[in-house]
Amino acid sequence: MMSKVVRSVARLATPAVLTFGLYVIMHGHVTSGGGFQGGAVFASAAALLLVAFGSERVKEHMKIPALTGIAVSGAVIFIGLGFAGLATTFFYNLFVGSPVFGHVPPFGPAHEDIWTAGVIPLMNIGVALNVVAGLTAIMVVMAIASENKRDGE
Amino acid sequence: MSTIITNAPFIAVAALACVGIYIMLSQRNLIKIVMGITIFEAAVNLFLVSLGYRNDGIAPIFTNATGIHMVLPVPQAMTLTSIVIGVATTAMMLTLIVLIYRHTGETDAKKSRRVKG
Amino acid sequence: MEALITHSPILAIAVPLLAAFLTPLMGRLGPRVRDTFVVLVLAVVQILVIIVAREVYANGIQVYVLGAAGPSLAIPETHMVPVRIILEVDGLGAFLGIMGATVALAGAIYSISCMKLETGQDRFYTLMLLLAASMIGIQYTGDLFNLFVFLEILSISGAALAAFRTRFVDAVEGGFKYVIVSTIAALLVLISIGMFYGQYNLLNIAAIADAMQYTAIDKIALALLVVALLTKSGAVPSHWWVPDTYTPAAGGTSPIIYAASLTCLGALFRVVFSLYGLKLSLSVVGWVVIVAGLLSMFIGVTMALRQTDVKRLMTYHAISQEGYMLLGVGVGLAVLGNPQAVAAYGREAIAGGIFHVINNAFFKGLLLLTGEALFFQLGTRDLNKMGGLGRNMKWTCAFFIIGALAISGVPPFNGFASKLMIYESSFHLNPMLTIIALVVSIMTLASFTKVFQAAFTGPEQPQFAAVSSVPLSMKVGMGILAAATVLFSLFPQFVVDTIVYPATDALLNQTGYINAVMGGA
Amino acid sequence: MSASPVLSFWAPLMVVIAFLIVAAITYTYRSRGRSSFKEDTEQTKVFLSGEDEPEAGMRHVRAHNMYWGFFEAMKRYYDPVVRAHTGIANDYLIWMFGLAGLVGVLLFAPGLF
Amino acid sequence: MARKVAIGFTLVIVGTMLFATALMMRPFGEPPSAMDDYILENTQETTGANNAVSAVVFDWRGYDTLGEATVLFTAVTAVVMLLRRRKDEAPE
Repeated sequence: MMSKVVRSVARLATPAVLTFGLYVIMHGHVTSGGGFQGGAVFASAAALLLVAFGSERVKEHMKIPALTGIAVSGAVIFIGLGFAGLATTFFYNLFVGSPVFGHVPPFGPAHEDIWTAGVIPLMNIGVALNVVAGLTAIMVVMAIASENKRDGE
Repeated sequence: MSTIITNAPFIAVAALACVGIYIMLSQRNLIKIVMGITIFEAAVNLFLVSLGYRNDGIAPIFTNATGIHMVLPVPQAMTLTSIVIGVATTAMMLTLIVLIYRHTGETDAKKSRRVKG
Repeated sequence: MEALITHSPILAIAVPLLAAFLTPLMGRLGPRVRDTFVVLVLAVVQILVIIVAREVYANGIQVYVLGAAGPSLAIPETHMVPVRIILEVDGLGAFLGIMGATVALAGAIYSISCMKLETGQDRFYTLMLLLAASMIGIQYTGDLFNLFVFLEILSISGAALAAFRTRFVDAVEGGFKYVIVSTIAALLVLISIGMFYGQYNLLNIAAIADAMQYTAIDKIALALLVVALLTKSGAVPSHWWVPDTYTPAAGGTSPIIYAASLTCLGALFRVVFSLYGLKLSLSVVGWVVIVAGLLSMFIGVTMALRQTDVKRLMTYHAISQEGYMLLGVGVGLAVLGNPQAVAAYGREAIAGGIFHVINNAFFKGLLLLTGEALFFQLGTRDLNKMGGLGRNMKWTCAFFIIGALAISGVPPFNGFASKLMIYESSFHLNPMLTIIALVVSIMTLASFTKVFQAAFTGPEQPQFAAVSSVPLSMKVGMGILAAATVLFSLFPQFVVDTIVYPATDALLNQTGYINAVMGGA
Repeated sequence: MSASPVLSFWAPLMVVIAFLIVAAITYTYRSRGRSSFKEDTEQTKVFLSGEDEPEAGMRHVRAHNMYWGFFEAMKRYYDPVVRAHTGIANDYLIWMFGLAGLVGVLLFAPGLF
Repeated sequence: MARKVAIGFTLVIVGTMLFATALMMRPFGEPPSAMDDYILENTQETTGANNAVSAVVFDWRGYDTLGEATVLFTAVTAVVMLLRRRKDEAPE
């Protein structure tokens, strides 16, 4: 548990960090970014909370089984989209030209259009879930582990 | 001489790799070994991403792009993969160091050793 | 059915991956559901691997292009290089896929009873499935960067499985050494991938092999690749992590981790034969591999003789047997440039080495499982404390005898068949090689006599009077590997003709490997 | 596919059959042994010059006693090899990079000299 | 002492190899680009994505990314498994 200043800043900063992370995830196929980068930004909010409030309080809200469930669902979404293309080949981009994210821009510089890229935005979401939950789980588990050691001595 | 100037990024990569190798060969502290590995990994990532640079190229994103002379996208994707893998292995190594420390109370490679021969 | 055969290479990798993601959820339904699920998935993988192998042996190299409009569109129409990731299964890949799937199935069945009392089993089985998937992934891939990615999955899951029983300090230490060594090995592979990419702008193995100039940078990349993969496969002089890691590996995982290191040996063969092929400085690389093989054989077996930890002794034999494979393939590699020598003995040497890989995965895996069974029942691996266990652990004793006779090359077991091929062919290159190999074989028998004498014979020890036979699933797990060993022993001719020589010819036929992707250009 | 030259004469089934025949002969020979032999009597006791038989735990040749002479004779080989197995993580990496350097030098050696 | 000599030799040889590679590589900024030009030209038509890097990550080489996500998943599973609370440990 850090001082009150740190806690207040963390309270203020967390929503901004989460919003930015969400933006990076959702615009991964249009501007620079993507599921991994956005997921890392998202998970950094968890790191901020861990530092500011200590693992005692954070681990009550971030339970490992729940995080595992989120990571599993993200990975399953990702590999499921791979399996969905199996009618042609594994990982075939089957949504190009379809109503869902199906716009196909012509070659050359383009305007910002979020309804493009087929399965890529969906895969971004799956990967982001995997990364967010995974990195948060690693941080929480390691925080708990180091805290136990301190008690033991 | 001109190669040294034109290939300066690659030379930097080699120097960084040598630093990483030296640290992991000479330091006995387990955490420092992991640091050496991380530096070596950083050198490899730098190497990969510098392979894709084209003179005066822009980022390979067509949205609001100013031209179509772009740097190569595949090295960037490979570097992304390699960074995430680096995070995973580092987490794994640090976890095992935590466990070694719990058992032996040591983070020295020689003093925490329990099996040999 | 047609679609199943077409997609079987990717399904053999993707199905265990999906199952691994689902295993933590299955664990919430209860241990019984989860165990059944894992064994069923591995059985499905076994079937898929056999489908792939049948197709490869019937119709030649299978190519599967991921994400393309059709599974065989290796090269885009307007372009002369492959862009997407390509799975390329040749004889060797199919062969080692069968090996990995069989050992993983046996290890998983064995673990059901062996791990019953441990915590964290959900994640244990997840990692086991990931390890199995990564083994098959490494063998089937035709893309260098993809090989690196799967090598990392293999390293992390292998290290975690080795360190699973965190209450023992040697387990944690073994896991740490494994993850350090394999991370560095993977980074060396990644550097050489960068070197290829910087020169040819390619990542596909067949395409790089086609464009290969064997420049100075290619030589450096070769050195890094050979060392990284030799280390991962546990050959002297960077074998140090092998005993530390395999010895504490929990339950049925030690044979799987061993099969994983044999998979890395397969990747080494892929790099040397399919990527470089005849452009290599053959005599140098051939003799490097031969010398590494001889050192592995000799140092491995002499270090094994003096061990008193039963599993550690067996892991040193893993190094020693690795030497036989390297010797066989090295002899073939050294004469690869000379077609007469290849026809006279080189092909047979490589076939002997490859046959020894699969034989060894089975009988060495069996021995590691019997060592684990002793540990499971007695709570110790120290041979000095054992004695008279043949009375109480009859099944384990029988399986141990099968494995020990097979590994020592006693006729009529399969170890003899593959060693005979290696002796016969290495004799043509240099008789000294054969003599050393024979001496090592004798010392192997001597050290297993030591284990047999110390653990199973002698009067019954009072402290182990209550020891009973192992549970059923452990017997089944060992039985699968023992049955495979006995089958391979009784019909070596059939095995060699159906799966070993196709794998050898796939290695020797670099042009075929390239043309399968590049379309005979 | 040409036939494999070595294994064409290697028939494990023959070895198994030969083993079974020898086992049958041995068994019949054994069953013709002395029928007056009785288990669990004085006859089965080991005669150790009149000494008492040691305890079960002491009667067994332990693993560390085996091949003692071999290790003594090979001491000059074993000492450095065992000492090289230090078990320290750094040393593993030194060997690995050293091997990389060695293989690299060997690959360039034909051109260097 | 022998250790320091070994480290020195190793560093010199491996360092020479790395620096030699750095000097022998193609000049920085002029890479060969057969594969990447194809990707840049066809990304928008084939995958519909304007971000070529995202297209490479999720479409052209999507299978690698599956492996990458799997590596992360493996590491998470491994870390949580290794730092689990053991049965014999006293509860808090």
